[in-house]
Amino acid sequence: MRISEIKIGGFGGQGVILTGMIIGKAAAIYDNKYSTMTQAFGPEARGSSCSAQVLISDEKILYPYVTKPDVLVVMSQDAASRFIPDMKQDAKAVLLYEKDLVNLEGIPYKATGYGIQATRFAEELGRTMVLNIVMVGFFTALAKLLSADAARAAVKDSVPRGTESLNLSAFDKGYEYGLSLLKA
Amino acid sequence: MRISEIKIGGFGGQGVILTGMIIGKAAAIYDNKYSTMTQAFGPEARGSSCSAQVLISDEKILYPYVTKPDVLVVMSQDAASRFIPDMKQDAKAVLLYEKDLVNLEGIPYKATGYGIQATRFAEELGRTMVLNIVMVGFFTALAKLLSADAARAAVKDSVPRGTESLNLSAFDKGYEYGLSLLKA
Amino acid sequence: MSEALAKKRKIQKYLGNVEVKIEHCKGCGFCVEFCPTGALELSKSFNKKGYHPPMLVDQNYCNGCDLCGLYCPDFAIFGFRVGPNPNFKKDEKAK
Amino acid sequence: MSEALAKKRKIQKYLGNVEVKIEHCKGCGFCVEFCPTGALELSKSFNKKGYHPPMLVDQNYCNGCDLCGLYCPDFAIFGFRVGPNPNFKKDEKAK
Amino acid sequence: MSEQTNHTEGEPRVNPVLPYLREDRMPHIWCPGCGIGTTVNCFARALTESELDLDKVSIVSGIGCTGRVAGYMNLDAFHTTHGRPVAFATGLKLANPDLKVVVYSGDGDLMAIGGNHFIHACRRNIDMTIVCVNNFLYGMTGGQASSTTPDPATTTTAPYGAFEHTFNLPFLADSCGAVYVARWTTYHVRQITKAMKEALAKKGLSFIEIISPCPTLYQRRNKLGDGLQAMEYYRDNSVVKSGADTREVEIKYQGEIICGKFVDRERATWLDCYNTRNAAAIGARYRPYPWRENGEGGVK
Amino acid sequence: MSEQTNHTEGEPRVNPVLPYLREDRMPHIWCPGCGIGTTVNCFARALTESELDLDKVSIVSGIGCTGRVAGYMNLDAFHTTHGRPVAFATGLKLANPDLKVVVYSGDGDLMAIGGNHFIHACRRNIDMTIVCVNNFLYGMTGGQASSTTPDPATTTTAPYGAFEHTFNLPFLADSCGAVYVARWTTYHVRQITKAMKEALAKKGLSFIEIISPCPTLYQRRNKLGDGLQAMEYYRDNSVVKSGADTREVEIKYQGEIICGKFVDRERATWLDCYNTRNAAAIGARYRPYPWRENGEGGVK
Amino acid sequence: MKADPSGVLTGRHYFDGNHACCEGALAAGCRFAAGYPITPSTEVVERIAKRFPHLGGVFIQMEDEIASSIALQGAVWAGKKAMTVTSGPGLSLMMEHIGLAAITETPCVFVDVQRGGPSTGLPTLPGQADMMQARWGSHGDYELIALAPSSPQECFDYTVDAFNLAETYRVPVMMMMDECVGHMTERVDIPAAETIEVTPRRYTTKKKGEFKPFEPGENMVPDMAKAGDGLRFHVTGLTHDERGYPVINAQAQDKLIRRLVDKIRLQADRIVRYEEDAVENADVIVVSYGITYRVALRAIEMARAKGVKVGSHRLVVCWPFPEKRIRELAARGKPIVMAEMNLGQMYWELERCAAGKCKTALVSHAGGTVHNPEVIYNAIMEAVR
Amino acid sequence: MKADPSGVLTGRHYFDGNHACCEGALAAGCRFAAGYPITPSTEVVERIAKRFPHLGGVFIQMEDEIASSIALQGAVWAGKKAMTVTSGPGLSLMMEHIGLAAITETPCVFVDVQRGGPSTGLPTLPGQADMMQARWGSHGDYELIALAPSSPQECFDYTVDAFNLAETYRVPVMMMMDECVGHMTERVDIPAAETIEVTPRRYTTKKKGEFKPFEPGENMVPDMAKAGDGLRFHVTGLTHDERGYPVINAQAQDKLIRRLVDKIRLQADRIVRYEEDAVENADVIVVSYGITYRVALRAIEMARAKGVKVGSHRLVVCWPFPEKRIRELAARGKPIVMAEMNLGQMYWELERCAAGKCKTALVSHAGGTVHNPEVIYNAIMEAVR
Ligand SMILES: Cc1ncc(C[n+]2csc(CCOP(=O)(O)OP(=O)(O)O)c2C)c(N)n1
Ligand SMILES: Cc1ncc(C[n+]2csc(CCOP(=O)(O)OP(=O)(O)O)c2C)c(N)n1
Ligand code: SF4
Ligand code: SF4
Ligand code: SF4
Ligand code: SF4
Ligand code: SF4
Ligand code: SF4
Ligand SMILES: [Mg+2]
Ligand SMILES: [Mg+2]
Repeated sequence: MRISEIKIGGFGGQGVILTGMIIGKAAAIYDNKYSTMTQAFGPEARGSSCSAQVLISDEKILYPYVTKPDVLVVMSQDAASRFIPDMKQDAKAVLLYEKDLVNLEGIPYKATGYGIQATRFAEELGRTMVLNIVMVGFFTALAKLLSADAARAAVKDSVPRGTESLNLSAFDKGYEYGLSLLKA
Repeated sequence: MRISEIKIGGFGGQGVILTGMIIGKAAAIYDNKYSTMTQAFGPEARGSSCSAQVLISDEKILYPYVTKPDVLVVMSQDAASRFIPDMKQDAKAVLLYEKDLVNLEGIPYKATGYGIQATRFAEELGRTMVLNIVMVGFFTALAKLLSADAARAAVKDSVPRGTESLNLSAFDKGYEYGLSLLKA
Repeated sequence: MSEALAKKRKIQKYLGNVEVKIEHCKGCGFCVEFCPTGALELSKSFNKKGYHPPMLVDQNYCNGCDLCGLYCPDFAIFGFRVGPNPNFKKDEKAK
Repeated sequence: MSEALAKKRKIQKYLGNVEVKIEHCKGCGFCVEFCPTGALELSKSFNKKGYHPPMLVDQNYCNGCDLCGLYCPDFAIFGFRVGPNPNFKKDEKAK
Repeated sequence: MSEQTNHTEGEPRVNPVLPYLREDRMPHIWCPGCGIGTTVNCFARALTESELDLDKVSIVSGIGCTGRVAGYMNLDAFHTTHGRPVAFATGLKLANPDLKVVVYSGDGDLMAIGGNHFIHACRRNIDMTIVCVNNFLYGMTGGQASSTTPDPATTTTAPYGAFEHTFNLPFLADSCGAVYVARWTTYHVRQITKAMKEALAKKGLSFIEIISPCPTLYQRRNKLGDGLQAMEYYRDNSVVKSGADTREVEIKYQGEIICGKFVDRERATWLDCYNTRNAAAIGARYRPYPWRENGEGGVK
Repeated sequence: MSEQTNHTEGEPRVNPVLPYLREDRMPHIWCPGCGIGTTVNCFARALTESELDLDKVSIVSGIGCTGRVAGYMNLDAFHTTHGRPVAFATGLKLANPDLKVVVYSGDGDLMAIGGNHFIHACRRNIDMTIVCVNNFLYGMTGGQASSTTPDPATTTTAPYGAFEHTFNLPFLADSCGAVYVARWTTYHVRQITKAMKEALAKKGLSFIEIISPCPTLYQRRNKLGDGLQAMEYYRDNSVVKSGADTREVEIKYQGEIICGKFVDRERATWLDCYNTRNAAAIGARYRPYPWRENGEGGVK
Repeated sequence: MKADPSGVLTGRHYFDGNHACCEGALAAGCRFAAGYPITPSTEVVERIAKRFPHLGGVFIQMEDEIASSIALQGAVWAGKKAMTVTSGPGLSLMMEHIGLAAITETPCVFVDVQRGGPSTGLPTLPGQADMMQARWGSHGDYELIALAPSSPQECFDYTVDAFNLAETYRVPVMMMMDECVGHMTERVDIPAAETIEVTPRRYTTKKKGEFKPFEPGENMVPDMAKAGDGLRFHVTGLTHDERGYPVINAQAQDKLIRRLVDKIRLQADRIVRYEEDAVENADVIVVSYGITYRVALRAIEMARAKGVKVGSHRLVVCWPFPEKRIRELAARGKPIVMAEMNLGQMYWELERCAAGKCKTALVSHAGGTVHNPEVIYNAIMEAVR
Repeated sequence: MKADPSGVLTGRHYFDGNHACCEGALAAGCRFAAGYPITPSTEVVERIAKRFPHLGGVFIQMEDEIASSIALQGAVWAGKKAMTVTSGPGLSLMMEHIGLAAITETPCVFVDVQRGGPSTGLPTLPGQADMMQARWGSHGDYELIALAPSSPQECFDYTVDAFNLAETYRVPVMMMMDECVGHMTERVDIPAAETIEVTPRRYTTKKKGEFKPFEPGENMVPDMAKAGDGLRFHVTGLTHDERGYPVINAQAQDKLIRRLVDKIRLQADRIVRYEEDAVENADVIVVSYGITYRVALRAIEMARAKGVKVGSHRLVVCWPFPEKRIRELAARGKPIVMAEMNLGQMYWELERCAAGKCKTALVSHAGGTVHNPEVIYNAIMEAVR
């Protein structure tokens, strides 16, 4: 039983939990796999950093926590410095980061890293809020754990009604940018 | 270790518990013996019959409940019919009863019985309420478990301030009547 | 008390009566005191619990209004109407 | 907002100043909005948490009343009086 | 004397209160001259006059002498925990709005431990009738002070006299939103009956305070005589002021007792509000609660 | 930017609120634009102006965002259980009447779960100051309806809009006997400060309601903007009516907010009553509580 | 009886445990809920508040947990299936009414999403330290049933079970969730309504006069009645006879309270539920429940990888405790290790039932996060050393 | 420290247990009480209400038990020794605040005069079925101390002990009385004040800044502070560090909660108290407590009269349970019989500690009256058969 471990970190307001939720749902509902999403509250309920952990597997998942992420998504400097050291020390591991908010200098890691200006992309779409959906697209392209269809379907039924097409564009932005990096 | 078992029965308002209290206190405080008083509530808190159980002994009392009374004081018909059958079946046992309120006909017992018109005595003293103190005097004379001084002292410090002399007269009434029966 | 009661007493147009569940009575006197026609009195005798239950002084005074019943906290009495009071007119004339 | 703020601005008789604990500021804008003399503005730059802390537009406008301090829910700013404002009279005359 | 006496003519009759009682539980536990039983007569009569389907009337009590009322009534009856009858009744009523729900509660039960449920039920205007028998103390537990014991009456926990300011219950009920508020004493049997009838007919939270003697603990301890003397006191010292400003009906120790219907107003009930709001937000799809399949039909 | 900036001349200064805070616990947990912190400034200033011995001032909170105030104040501070600060404060005050006791409580803490303690403390007129930060919902737990959420604001437990009638807190406090009752909004920083100062000086139970933004949960969910917009709303829609009849100061959703000092009266405190009554009953032997050995001396 | 389709959200969902619990309740027929918000449980009633208006249900946010825990019972006696939801501090406040539900045999469900305690403790973080409270927290003797799910799917399934058990035995049933399970999101498959077994309330068929509301029937359990049906019954928290009338003496107490206790104790075999894996040849057995079960599985995996024969016994129903089964397992003489997120609660029961027949060890944890599986692994290895 | 003579009613009295308990509290220095009336405990506070005005104490009848159980703690932090008094239903309502006292280490005394439960149960009749509740009734992990007197004299003595233990260990201490003991009148000898040992509160000598209100000192227990002394301390029911500041994580939880639990568990040898008679050569030992102890003595007498060697182990301190001693007694291999007025509560602890080393038997009783000694006698005879 191979379990893929994913961790997503950022600060409150970036939609970290929703990112985890969509990834998990895409796997569990639309790709017919098993997946578990857990969230970590900061020491206090409000205003601090937060993270989501997603496991994806072809079999039922027992132990539901991430030990060493295979894929790490970081959207804040704080998350980068706290979580990168715990990553799988392996080039097959994937590190996805918000290029404008995270500076990887001085943080050692073995994973393959890909950066994206997700916030800027989101701003271009007219809604900073969708930065996390850009990230989901980026993740789908690079982590190779979800089918694009599943991810799109999960985005569609997880966002507020009326914002579907905006969010799908955000997804596509991230997805295509991700594919373009692969090709490069 | 010889324990004397005393039970007092009547209905609410007759001062049954106070009777037990004074007897117990006389023994425990003024005669320097050991004594235990327990009370039985009726099935409901108000308006029903009640009883007090007193144990007197020269040694510390462990089991604090009456099994077979050596002395039974009954002030109501209900108490008489309920408690007399449980008395020690022995002529040395003493049965004291309120003559006007209790009719012993048809109730078998082996104890030596003494009746007193305690309520009438009390009325004569001007306060029906002191019928229980008349009973304490009667008890002191006939049960031979308390010294008269101890009983008097216990009466004195158990009744409301200002009513001491009335109550002591009531005590004496019952005590003397009891002695007179003995002499007879 | 009885004086005040006596004052209320008048022969009633309708004849009433009361039923008393003697053993349930606790002798509180509500019925006696608040009978509008003073028709009741606490009896001298005791019930088994030692209370004095009420009794009708004279049926002529009771009009069966059941106010006694409405007052009785022990559900031990109630009044009811029997019919017109044959004695009523006589009394009026006498007056 | 800024227009309304600009209107309030006048050179003050006393010179005040503010201290801002930039990392505690959450950019709520209370201080800016409720400074009676419109002396504050949210700065363009961010603090580490991504909020825009306030800054004095011009010390001449601040009289050190500390209303900003009384409003600031994050205890991140306070105002104080420095002394008489040498620019004050000039301004009056100019008026 | 036989069990039923003085019955000289006519058919055997029954005490009109009897059908409302659980006869197999009589005699009750209340003391001689206790006023609670009197209020039960009035309640029975109000039920008769209201012509309610008694199968649909539930009575809920907490713990206390007054709390025993539920257990004696021949209705669906709930003798719950001390202080909580109003909260229980809230669940009962909302789960089946077809029930007529009456709470019978003592001053301690309702306003000491149960005060929060009372004020919130008034605020929400839950459709129920609350009868509070106020005997100025805790009867069942032997005469402790309550939040209505007037200074300087003594109680077992106020041996030197009660000294706390007291609640003016009609004012509190009014302040919190009850739609019907009245006060009477056990002397006022006809008025209580009428008030109960009105309360039962009223939609929303109706509140009736009944001042009642506790001869065993309150009157005796304070040398105020017995139950009868209390009743005479009520008769002689009650002032009927219907419509009085509830601010002005406070009770002082052995002072005058202002009685009457103080409040009678309209205000949407909790359930009205629930349906109105949901209908507004959800629209036509919303089926008002409780949904009746065919107009007058039963609760679905 | 350095930590302390814009400090161009003069000595290093401290924020006047700082001595009242536990600096080692800063920054606090409140959200951007939350009004609670603003009230703390006012409280600190009121303490300064009251010239109280701060060593004798205790602050008590329950659980909630507002409940965190106790923990940030550099006073003897008690962060108790949800709904119970008033009951805790009652014990604290009566056990040492030399303490000045302040309760800081949210609308849920004080009036939902804590409602009974509140009304009884008002009735008893326990000598304490209660500050209620009313943000119209439960902040700490994520924005559920409270007994002050106005219809039709939505909350997480009133997803189709709140619909219950709400409490009018000043009226309730008034009805139950508080001797000082005021309401202000967080916009009214000077008035809050003055009210707090008056409340601290008042003997008996003083109550101040402060309407405060919860941008994260109330304003945002109801599309009312952020904290600043709430403050502007307060500024533009508050009507100061000191002395207003508390019956008439109810708050409606986005309606006008009547502010002011509504009640300021004299009434014996619980402890006054306790001493008066005991002295009357026990006589000269009674030593008033707390007994001071030599006039101004400490509590024995 | 099958579930009412209107309340069943048939399909595949990605839900956290709290949402799943809500859906379980709806599927089970719950149509009344009273609650008071408390982290980490509030999402359950928040979802209920959204769903009920469409289903003819009523949710009321009461003034506190005490009110919730009895409003609930009022609703049951009016004929609804009902529940309340809380966490430790709220559960403490509900204790008096758990006793009321026990003595009045009111079928109802209490959901406790456990967080770190005591007192306000760790409001946002997990614990499993309300286990003994669930069983013993109210005064007097009584018995009830408690279930501990370990996944959102089980939050759904067991909530249905909880309602069914409540009806079968007329006891309060406790859903002992925890913050982890409540806030963990997984696939939840909600089956078709016609495949969900729902236990209907067993109403009496007797008439007023014949009907005794506390006369034991099937399973030692009396038939129910509801207000408004003309039965004019009486329910009291006092000790009572079969008519539901107060009887204040030791005989009535013995008769009533022994039955209340025995209806669970004597029928424990039918109520007890556990899941076992490879206990037959195990050299050590790990006992666990709730989220800790899933953590223990990781430790078991680790130990098995080292060649240790590890069995697992997982409590599904925690109360009544599987006494008989634990005695059997202990009789094998091989050590039993228990992991729970508290400083020893169910463990005392384990130790009692092991009765010295085997070594037992507790892997305790004060709460705030799940165990590190290594710690359980170490205890396993220590036990077989 | 010796008792303040003003509160000590030195002399020989004829008191019931409730009155004796009041006098014990006064002798121990209790000067604040908050209560709410409930049978059969009310006489304790009624007497307090009479006595306090003469002693500079304050009694307040609060609006309910919840308020009482926390007003009490306010008074403690203001510097008073304080208690509250209740019975089962009230105790259930106090559960949240027992947890608060535990986590804030507030020394205080809760008196529970046990009656028949659950729920309203048997208000005027005895029970011993709150024993497990006393230990486990609040959510989360904590430990406390519980004492069970069997006579009015012990009601006096143990109440003094309860206050002293509360100060020594800074835990809530439970006086587990019962209706029998509370309403039984016997001779109570109140000694001279100067012979009554009273544990003063151990206030810190540190200054503001140095002082950490939850830094463990002697006996793993922090020094106390009181409001008004300028220490400006912070007390919270959240998990906290030594400064009393909230810290919401598993490490802080582990540190704090383990200490709270360990300060009792690790020092149990010093706290545990029991009375034994003739256990050395006994063929059977009877374990009991409270009023049941005195009933058991009668049964023991009866059995001894038949030549059976019966020993007695009587719990004085019920919590912590005398685990070590029971293990020793069980190791003798001779049967242990336990009598208690409930359907099995302390017995589970006995069974656990016996660990299969000896036969154990429970003589249960649902409450409402004491056991018939014959029944215990029969169990004794059965055990040695
Ligand atoms: C939780 C709880 N606390 C206390 C009690 C004890 N208790 C029973 S009745 C009662 C008060 C009764 O007073 P009130 O409500 O005024 O009714 P009354 O007896 O005067 O009619 C109390 C305190 C209880 N049963 N439960
Ligand atoms: C007994 C109990 N019930 C519920 C909670 C959960 N809880 C914590 S704070 C809170 C409400 C806070 O609302 P409010 O008092 O208005 O304060 P705010 O956060 O809005 O300032 C609740 C319900 C709790 N801690 N304890
Ligand atoms: S029925 Fe009326 S008139 Fe007759 S006795 Fe009763 S109250 Fe009096
Ligand atoms: S009112 Fe009832 S209880 Fe009172 S005296 Fe009349 S019949 Fe008897
Ligand atoms: S001190 Fe006064 S004038 Fe200066 S910035 Fe602050 S509010 Fe404005
Ligand atoms: S009021 Fe305070 S937090 Fe808000 S912007 Fe100004 S300095 Fe920042
Ligand atoms: S104690 Fe008082 S209230 Fe209770 S039954 Fe007796 S008289 Fe009535
Ligand atoms: S949730 Fe609301 S009340 Fe709480 S800190 Fe944030 S803004 Fe303030
Ligand atoms: Mg009362
Ligand atoms: Mg709030």
